This record gives sequence, structure tokens and C-alpha cells, in this order.
Amino acid sequence: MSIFEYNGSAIIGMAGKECVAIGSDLRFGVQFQTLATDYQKIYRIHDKLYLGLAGLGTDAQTLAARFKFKHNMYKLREERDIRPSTFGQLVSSTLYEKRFGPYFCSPVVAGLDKDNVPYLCGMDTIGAIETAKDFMVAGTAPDSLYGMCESMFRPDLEPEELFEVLSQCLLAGTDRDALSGWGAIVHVITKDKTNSRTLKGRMD
Amino acid sequence: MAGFNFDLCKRNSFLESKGVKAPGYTKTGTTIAGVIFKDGVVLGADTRSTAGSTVADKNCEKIHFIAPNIYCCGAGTAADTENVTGMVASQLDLHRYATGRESRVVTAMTLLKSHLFRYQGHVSAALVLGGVDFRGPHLFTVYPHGSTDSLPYCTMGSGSLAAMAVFESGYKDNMSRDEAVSLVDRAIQAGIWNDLGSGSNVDICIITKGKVDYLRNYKYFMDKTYVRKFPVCYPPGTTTVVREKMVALKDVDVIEGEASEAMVID
Amino acid sequence: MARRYDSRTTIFSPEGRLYQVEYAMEAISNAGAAIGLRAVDGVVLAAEKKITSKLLDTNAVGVRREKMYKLDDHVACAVAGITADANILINTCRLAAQRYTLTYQEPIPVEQLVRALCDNKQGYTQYGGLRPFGVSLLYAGWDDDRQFQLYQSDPSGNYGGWKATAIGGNHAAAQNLLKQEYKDDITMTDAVKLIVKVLSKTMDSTTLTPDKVELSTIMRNEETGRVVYKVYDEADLKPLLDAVNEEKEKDKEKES
Amino acid sequence: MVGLGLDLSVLENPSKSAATDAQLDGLSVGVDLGMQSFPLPQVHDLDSFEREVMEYVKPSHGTTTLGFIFQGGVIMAVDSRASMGSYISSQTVKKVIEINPFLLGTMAGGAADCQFWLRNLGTQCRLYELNTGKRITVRAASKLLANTMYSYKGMGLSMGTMVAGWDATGPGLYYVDSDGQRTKGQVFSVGSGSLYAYGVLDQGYKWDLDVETAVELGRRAIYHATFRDAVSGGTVSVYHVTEKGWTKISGTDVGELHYEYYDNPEKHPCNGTQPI
Amino acid sequence: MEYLMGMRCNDFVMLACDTTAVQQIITIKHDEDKLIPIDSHKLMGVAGEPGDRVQFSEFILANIRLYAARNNRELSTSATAHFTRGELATALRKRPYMANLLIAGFDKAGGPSLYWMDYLATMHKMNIAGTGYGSYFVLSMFDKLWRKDLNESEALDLMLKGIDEVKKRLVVAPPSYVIKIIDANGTRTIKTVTDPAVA
Amino acid sequence: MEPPTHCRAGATLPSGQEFLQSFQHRIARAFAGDTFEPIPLRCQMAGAGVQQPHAGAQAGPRVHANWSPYDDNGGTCVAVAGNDYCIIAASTRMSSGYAILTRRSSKFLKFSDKCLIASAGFQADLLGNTLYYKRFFPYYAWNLCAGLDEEGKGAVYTYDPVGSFERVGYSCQGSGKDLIQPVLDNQLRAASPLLLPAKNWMSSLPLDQAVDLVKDAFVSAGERDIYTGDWVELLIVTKGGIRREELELKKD
Repeated sequence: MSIFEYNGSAIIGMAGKECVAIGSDLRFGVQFQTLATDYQKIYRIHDKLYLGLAGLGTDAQTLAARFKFKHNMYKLREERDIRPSTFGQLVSSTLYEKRFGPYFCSPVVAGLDKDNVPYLCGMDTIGAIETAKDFMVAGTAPDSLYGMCESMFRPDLEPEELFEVLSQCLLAGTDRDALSGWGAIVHVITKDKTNSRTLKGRMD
Repeated sequence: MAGFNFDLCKRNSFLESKGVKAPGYTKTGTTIAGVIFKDGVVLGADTRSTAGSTVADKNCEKIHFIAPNIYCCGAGTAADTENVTGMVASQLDLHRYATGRESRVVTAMTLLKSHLFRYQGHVSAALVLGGVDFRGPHLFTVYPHGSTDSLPYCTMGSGSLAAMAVFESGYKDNMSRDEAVSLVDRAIQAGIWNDLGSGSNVDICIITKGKVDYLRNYKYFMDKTYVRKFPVCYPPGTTTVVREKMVALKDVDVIEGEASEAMVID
Repeated sequence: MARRYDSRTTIFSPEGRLYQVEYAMEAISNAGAAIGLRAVDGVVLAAEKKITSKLLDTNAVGVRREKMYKLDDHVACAVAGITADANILINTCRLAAQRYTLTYQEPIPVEQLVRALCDNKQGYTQYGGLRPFGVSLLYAGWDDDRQFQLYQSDPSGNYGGWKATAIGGNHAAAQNLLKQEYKDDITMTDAVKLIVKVLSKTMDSTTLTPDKVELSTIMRNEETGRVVYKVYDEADLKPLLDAVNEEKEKDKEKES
Repeated sequence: MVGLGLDLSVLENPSKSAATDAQLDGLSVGVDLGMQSFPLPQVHDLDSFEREVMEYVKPSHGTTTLGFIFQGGVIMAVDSRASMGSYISSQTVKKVIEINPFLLGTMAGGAADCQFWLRNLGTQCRLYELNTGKRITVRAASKLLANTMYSYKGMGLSMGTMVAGWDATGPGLYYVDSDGQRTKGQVFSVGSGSLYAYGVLDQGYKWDLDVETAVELGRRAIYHATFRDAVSGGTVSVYHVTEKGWTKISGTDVGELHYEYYDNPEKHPCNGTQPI
Repeated sequence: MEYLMGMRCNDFVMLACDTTAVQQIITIKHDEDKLIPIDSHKLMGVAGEPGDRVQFSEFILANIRLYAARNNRELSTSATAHFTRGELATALRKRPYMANLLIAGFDKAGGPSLYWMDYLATMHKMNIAGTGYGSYFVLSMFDKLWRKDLNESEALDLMLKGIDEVKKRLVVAPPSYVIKIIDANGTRTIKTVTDPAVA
Repeated sequence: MEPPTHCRAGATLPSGQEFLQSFQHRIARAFAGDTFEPIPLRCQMAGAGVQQPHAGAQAGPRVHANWSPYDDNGGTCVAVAGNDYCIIAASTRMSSGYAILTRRSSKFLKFSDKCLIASAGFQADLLGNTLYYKRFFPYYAWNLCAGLDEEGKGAVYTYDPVGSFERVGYSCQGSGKDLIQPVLDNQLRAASPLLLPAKNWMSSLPLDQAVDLVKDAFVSAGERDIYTGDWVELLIVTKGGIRREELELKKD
């Protein structure tokens, strides 16, 4: 069993036209036992920046707290929110610091950068950044999510279309993965609002 | 660069002893190559990175900036190649501030090899380093354990054999720029087509005295071979929403001056 | 006499005084005043900003605000004294607040934050080779336990909670006025007006202008439960200052 | 799914009698003796080789099945998921195998093992009928299966099945597994989700349940197991066995069943916080 | 086999645990209380390797009480849980404590809450939570029968049903249990279940 | 008696290839009235770009520490059943590790004939037994069996390596399985066949849309799966016969 399968997770980030969306499943489980269905793996960094953490639950929680710490300090010192691309580098260097004893987490960063240009990147557990213009996935069944996204993604989606495409990718992808699913949550970020929705999914 | 942090090593080996497998890292797979020609150095790379048998990034950049006159292709663990080249780039930057002189390729090579040697191959970066300094063009390969070679033409990565075959048959001394570019292009393509760890596009970087041409996606092969005749379109409402919360970003509570453009640090 | 007992901070004088600490407080008296006032529905901080040169770019980072700093989402402070020293203390405060949040995933109670900083300040009055920080601070904050709070701390590491207080130049005059005018049921609308008036008494110049005054408030949005820190910009300040200036004019006319 | 009658290989050598289990084993693959019909790799250590092989082919393992006898007959309920590791390879596996109109078997463990040997059991039961002119009893059928299983003990087969039916003695329910264990019982649940199923089943089970309540109990127990157990899911099928034979009472998609039981997420204890 | 179960309803949290202390194959004690009071309104249930269980819970307890003494205020249940999680995660880097936890409390502001945590320091706030094999049988039962508005006696009934189920199905079911409740009035033991043979 | 019109695909080779041969042999013999007999065990292993028949398992145990009789040669196959058609498609790349062994290798086994009456069930069942027969030394192959059933409807059977099987409306096996299966689910899923009261469990797209879907599925999988590439071969079975199509995929 891979350590990623200890808790189970599925995350997709997807870019649209002047908007970006990120979604995760809601299962909290330990191996094959489901313990809760209200556990999102996405953390809000600021209004226009979200961080998804797939992988081992305990490390995701530790990292989320550390990034919150780092961003709060950044915000107090700079008197502004961090830019998504800068935050991506921050996440990467935080992970690479532990190159030889990594956090078992792979992050997805989604946000709106300057001029509301979508920023999307993902990483492996030691912080090798892949920036993407289309979509980024992470979790226990990345292939299922990749497959859906490759088939369904189109560039320049409007916020509502983006929501539907991402939701369908997430639901169809997690339906083939025993360790993720049990409902999902999707955040759509546009220049003047964020819209968070929980989805009806299979609960088995 | 701050040193590595080994905090979690003990815990992770404890977890592995309980039978769970640690995740693999993103590898570049990779075909990278370099060749010296009459006036300088040509470096080339494919743009695929893989996680196991899945393509993680279809169009990544494997030719890294080291100094204005030096570039470096990386193969191996993606995070290592990115960080080790970034670290050396910043050290050379400081060195240039201190000395006011152009960086030398051997300096970059020495910094790379000493870092890699210190970590005994655990920092898994296999590099092709090329540049032009006051002594002329230089081309080095740096192996993950810290050994180096100085060669007129070289390849690295999982597609290195395919690329080397092209070099062995096509290399000549004192090639022109165009000849060199075409040779590297063919070598990288040999890797792209024949090695499954390499793929997508060809990146080329030509370094001559006082000039660098970084030709990102010099050859672009990423167009899909089939476009759907009946594209999928999900009408609004396809997905059933249980709960919804909308936050208009005008209503945010914290009122603080927006950063002026001058202070945005890129 | 003092000379023999103030070369090091750790030495008491025969009268039981720590001269270096007192000198530090003296340094603060030379700075522009900072005033804090706690109302029923918030806390307001105001301070005099001393513009040393016309050429100073008041929008540049680090100068844009000289006296007001946010320490965490629910605490802010105003400083009087040596700004360079203040920067160090503010960073210490911010780190302490964030470390607490990292550990407990809850905002730090205001008093604990004040105490954490004062413990640090006290260390500088006792260990050899160190000089005390030449800064006094006013802390305004809100927490679940004690709602709105206002604290003041000085270079010795002393701190206390206040309804209204002032530090820096002419702070005694300001405190006198506050004593007269403060009411326990004062609301923020009145508190803001009062604080500007008090501030004007401490300042040398006759008329108040937005570039000389910094004013911020800590309030709470009852709907969302979030603490709101607001720094008044020029447009917000102008009517407030004008009102006080007018009153001043009238007073002057009366006197004459 | 294919009807068993189409397994023509059985007919290729119809002269074989149902005398011994060992002889019967081989029938469906057309040779005499069970053991010889399965070529073994020539390796030193069969055990570890089989383990390695299983790593490659990862047969399905997650399942929740249950069966109980009550005053109105026997209820059998199963989920329908098959998985390989954490990949869900099917949501529509038929885990109740209809051996004949009076006999049912359930699948837990290796899908192929269960399918093959229950198919084989069907053959054996049919041959028994042809030979004796009588319907086989649940007791005898389960014994035939247990004997077959016992002859392969230690070779890596994985099966946990319940054989249920109705015969002259009334309702019968037996548990048979690949270790050769066979036992008669009143309430059984087998599979990775069986612990969860027991929790609900025990709490609701009484001998004198009416049929409707019993069916609902079976369905509900499987549903709760699919919720908690990641490798159980799909559809809940409920069968009812009476003296007239078995009937399938219902097949319900768990995806919808959940929202029937919990129309509002707050009603379910697994939603202690608001994700939004 | 240790059993630890918790249930949160509108007005209270209820915890149940077995009370056996085990050394290898021997039960050395039948009244070991594994629901440790943190303060007047908080309990910590700890299951795991005996040495780790005791050492870790005492360490946490000492720190929480030190905080209360220093700051003249008590930590909220959430803060207590997060602090404990942090300590467990830190310890995991050196020498792990093999202990699974339930932290339950009643706050004036937030009402009752229940946190589940495993030895890897994965934490989540839940309505029903348990550890050990026994919890498998009981979780599904509680899924069916739990309601937010259960009153104390209904909840106790449910807890007892759960214990009965464990005793019925688990091979290594412990013989004795204790059930405690935390509500606005603080914590108290409401029931002990003891097998006559060990009483 | 002629063999029925059915085709099947093994997702992995050469174990799959060997399996095809043996299975073809069996089918032929079954219809010729022969009795079945065990087939001598022979496993092929691919190494260094050359396929070598490996006698290891037959000639006695290998002492090599890490030797395994199995190698995954990648490749993907998909089958989709419709109301009056059945599509089966497979990529043609065969590889080992990072090396391509051949770009053109068909994963199909075809019984081409006009005879469409033979029960799909029979063959499905037979295949199940054939696979199970090697329970203790399985064929390392995931199989799909597709064609038209006796009513002329598309039929797809999917197998695990040891012979557990199921009739489905569509399926996907091989290295690109994880990528393609959710897409098919999303586009083709219908009610479960186990539902009672029953609902229509096969959703049927018009043939041209289904072909479009399958082609796109391979192109998309080729983007991410390094073992799916070169070409995809499609066989479209209708009552009129079998039509073959081919689509180029990426070669990298």
C-alpha cells in the first residue's frame, strides 16, 4: 500500500477565463474505513488563493497550519496578500527543505494572479513544481482524474461551465477510486467573488 | 540555501517499516544533450516529466538558467534538478556582485559537483552544463554522485543512448551554428520518439560569446491527432449542488491599502 | 551621581532606580504622542506623525504608516519612541501571535500577547550588554474572553490595561483631558471625535492635517464575528480633523 | 451474466458420476482429477510465488454479504463492488449466485474463485439431482462445496461464502470458506464490510420479524456497510428464500439509497462540521 | 482489545471505554480508567500501547494545566485538541507514541465537541468516533441510530447497545467498561458496565 | 461448424499473445468436436527489445533472485456495446520499461464469419474457465470479449486474469484503464443491471458518437499514459459484418 492510500484524497484544480476553480472530495478515512464525509482537503489562503493538499492527512494538517503561519506573517509584513505564483514557490521550497524526509503530501495551488490571470500549479512531495495552464490533479487516483480532465477540459471556460466540468471530472474520477469520494466541494474564484459548493455524490 | 531538514526521516522510516510505500517523485525521464560548435555551445532537451508511467508535465522546462552565459540541462528527480541549478545560479549571482566579473563555466561545474558529491548521489541530478566564458565554449556532464566529464558532445537521461547514436554518427568538429542546432534537434527527437521517458517538444538553447538564444519549443509536437466531432458540453445544473455559499470580494472586512505597483516584488 | 549606575542596565542606583530604563522613557517623551481609547463597541488609536521633510514619500513602504501596526487579525498597536526599536518589537509580537495560532489554531488572547512582548522587553533591562527598547506601545484588541481591550507597555516591561491612555510627547496633558472627558458608555462615534480632540492638544501645530495624524480602529462585525481593523485614510480623516479645527478656531475666538 | 446451463464443458463427459468430490472438481475443465487439472508453476516456494502472483493480478477482495434465517424464511443481501487495490473495477458484480431455484450462494473473497467454484457446485448439485431424482439439501450442497475447498486448502484460494436455500427440512443457511470451515447458522455476515453489517443486523434482528422488516433490515445493514467500508458499494440486492424457492426482492443503488435515508447531510453523524 | 467510543449530541458529549489494563495475555486490572479528566469540562480518552498511553496523556495534561495556571484561563476544547495534535505530530518525528485519542469537551461558547485523533496525529472533529476493532461494529449501528437531539438517557441506551454488540461479536471483547458524560455541568461518570466474573 | 463472429483483446502481451494463441486453439478444437486437454505451459518473456520464449517455468525453477515470469507490455483496449453494434479498440504499441518493442502489434483475435447466432454467453463462460484453469499460474492478461449477442445487441464481457467475468455495456483494460474508464462511466453509465425493479442498463449512443468517444478516449489517454501510443485499431461489429478503422496517435 502506498502511504498516499492511508487516508485517500482527490483534488482537481482547473483554469478558466479570468477564473479558476479547485475541488476536492470530502472523505475522511483511514485505509478502507470511512470516518467522516465533511473533510475538505482545500485550504483558503486568501480570497483569491486556495491550496489543496492531497496525501497523508496528518502531514496535510501540519502543512496547512504552517502555510497559514507563513502567509499571515507575509501579510502582516507586506501589508498585502501573497501572489499565487510567489506562494507556489513558497510551498515548493518548504517541501524541498525536507528532501530526504518528505511530507507525504502533494499540493495543488490555484489562484488568480495579477490582472485576474489564473495561476495553477502542482507538485510532487518534494516540491517539483509543474505549472499548468489547463488543469492539475492530485490524490490517490490521479490517473482517473487526469483521464477525465484530458477528455473534458476546454480552454477559456466561463465560471459556471468551469464548475460543471470540474465537478463532473471530480465525481467521475472518484467513483472509480475506493478511497476518495463521499461527496465533493468545489470553489470557483472569479475576480469579484468566490463561490463554494458542495456536490451530491455517491456515498459508498 | 538553507540546509536540508531531516526531522521527518525517522518517522518516515518507521512508517515504511509498517509496510507502507513512500510515494515516488516526479522524474524528468528525459533526453538532454549538448554539443560544442565553432562559436559556442548548443544545449537541447525534451519537455516531458513523468510520475511512474504517467506523464506529469507535458511541456516542462529542462534547460535551466545558471548565469547569463551559462545554462544547464537537468535529468533525474525534477525537484533536485530545479533546486540544485537554482542554488548554483544564486551563488554565482552573488559571486558576480562580489567580483564584478562574468561567471566561468568551471566555477558553476565545481559548485554543482561539490554539492552533489556531498550528498553521495542522493540528490539525484544528472546534468549537462554548457556555457561560453572568456576561455571559450565549455560543455560538461555532471553525474549525480558528483563526477564530471568535459566533452565536445554529450547526452544524459533515459533517452541518452538514442541521442548519443545520433551524435556518434553526425558529430563533426567545428560545426556551424545551424549544423549544430540541427544535430542536437535530431538527437533530442531520437529520444522523444524512441524513449518512453522522453517526449513532447524540443527545447534548444544556443550560447555564443555575449549572446544566448533560448528557443523554447523549437519543435512543437503537442497537437492532438484527433478532435472530437461531438464535444461534451455539460449544461448548467448537470451536477447536483447540496450547499452553496457565495462571497462577494467587495465585502471583505479587512481594510488595508492596496499595495502600490512599486512594491510588488516579482 | 547617576553616572556610576547607568553604564549598564543591570545595575540599580542606590535609590533603587534603573537609569537606562528611565532614559529610554525620556526618549519616548520626545516622540509624537499616541493615544488609545476604549469604547463599548471598539477601540480607537490615534497618533501624531511627525513629517520631517516635505520630500518624504508618505506612500512608500515603511513610511506610509509610522505608528500604527497590525499585530494579528484581532490586535493592533500604536507606538511611540524609536521607530527602529519598534520594528523589532512588532516583529516579535507578530511571531508570538502566529506561533500561538500555529499551536492552538485559535487567535492569541490579547493580554497574553502583551505579556509575551513584555517578558521579552524585561529581559533587556536585566541582561548585561543590552539596552532597553526605547518604545512604549498601546495595544488595541478584541478576544472572546474579555472583548475589547486596551493595554499600554513601557520600556521596563511593565504593562497594564486602560480605558484610555496616552504615551509619547505631552502624554500627561492628554491623560488629563482624557480623565475629564472619558465616559464608560462612550461609543466609537464619540470616541473617535474625542481622541482627535485630545491628540490636537498634544500637538504643537495649530491646525490638524491628515498627513500629520494616524488613526485606526478595532471593531467587530457582529454578523460575521470578524474583527475589523481599519486605518483611516485621508478622506476618512478630513471631516474629523476639520470639525476639531473649527472648534479650536471658535475656542480661540472666544478667548480673544 | 450467463446462465449456468451454457457451460457445455460439463456435458462433454456426462458419464462421470457424482460419486466423489474429487472427481467432480475436474468436470468443468474437462479432466479427471481436480489437482491435476490446475497446472502448478514449478517453483521452490509455491506459497511466496502465489503471493507474488496475487500482487500482479490483485483479485477483488472487498465485499459485504449477509444472510439470516427468520420466521419467514431466509434473507440474503449483498453489495456489488469489485476492486483491485483501491481501484474500483466494477460496481455491478452479481454477488449472489443462483445455484438452482432453491439454492443461493454468495461471493466474498476472490471473485474468480467464488464464481468458478459456485458454478462448479451448481454442476455437482444438478448431477446429484439427475442421479438420485431428488433435490439436494442445503446441508449436502454446502458439504460438497466445503469438501472441494478443503482439497485446495493452503494453495491460496480465497473464498467466504454462504450457501442458503430451502429443502425438505425447511430453511438452511451455511457458512463455507476456503479453509474448509463449514458451519450452520442463523445469522451470518461475510466480507470486509461484515463487521459494519453485524452492527446493524444484530441491533435489528429478531426471529419473528415480518418479511418486509426483514428485507429492509438486510438492505439497511448492507447499506451501512457500504458507507463505512471503502471497498463495498454499488447496489444492494436482497433475496428472500421460502419453501417456493428464492426470489429477488429488490436491487437498489446505494448512491440513491443514502439520500433516501438521509435527505439532509446534517442528519448523518459523519457530518460534524460544515465544509463550507 | 481496547475499545473507545464517543458520541456528540446537541447538549453533551458521551464517552465510553473499556477498563481493562492488559499485560501480554493477562488482564492485570479491571478498573483502569482510560477517560482522563483534563479539567472540569474536558476528557481525553486514550487507547494504545500502555506505556505510551500513560506517558503521553500525563504529558499533555501537565501542559494544559500549566497553561491554565499561567494564563488564568482554560483552553477551549478545540485549542486543547490542536495543541495535542501538534505535540503528537512532533513526537512522531522522534519516537512515536502509539496512542489513539478522543478529546471531548464542553465550552461555554461552542457547546459540546468531540475530536478524533490517531497515532499519526490525523485529527478531525466528529459526531461519533471510536477506535479499536470494537468500534467497527458500533460505528455502523450509531450511523443508523444517532440523532443530534438525543437526550442523555437515549444516548446512554445507545452506548450500552454498542457495548453489548462488542461483547457479542468481538473475539477479544473486554469484560468491563465505563461511560462518562460532559455537559454544561461538567464531567461525570454515568455508568459502569462490569462482567460479574470480574466485579 | 464454424466459430462465431467474436473478437477479443488481451491488454498485455506477450503473456496475452500467448494466451490468444492457446485460446484460439481451444475454440477451434471445441468446435471441431475435440475434447479439451491441458495446454503445455509456456510463458514468453520480453527482454531488451527481443521477444524470447522463456522456458524458465517449464524447465524448472530459476535461481535468479529477482526473476519474474511476468512483464507488463502496456497498451490499452476499450470495448463499447450499443443497441445494434459493438466497438472494440486497442492501441498497437508494445513496450517494456521505457523501450518500445514494436509500434504495430495487434491485440485482437478475430473469428471473422457471417455466423452471428452463437451465444456470446457460451464463449464468455468458456473463456472464464480457460483463465481459471491457470489459477495458480495465471495468464498475466486482462481480457475483453466483445461482439453481438443472439439478439443482435452489442455485448462486452470483461475478465480479470483468473477468470472472474461479467457482462457490461462498456469496458476498458490495460495500462490506460484508469484514464479511460471514468470517461466511459461519465458518458455511458446507465442504471445498474442488478436493479429491481429493473431499468435499462445499457445506454446506447448512436454509432458515430460512440466511435468519436472511443477515439477521443485513446487520444486523451495517449497524452498521459506513456504506454498508449502509435496507433489505435478499431473494429466495429454490426450485423453487416466487421469494419476496421485506424487512428494515428502520438509517437512519443
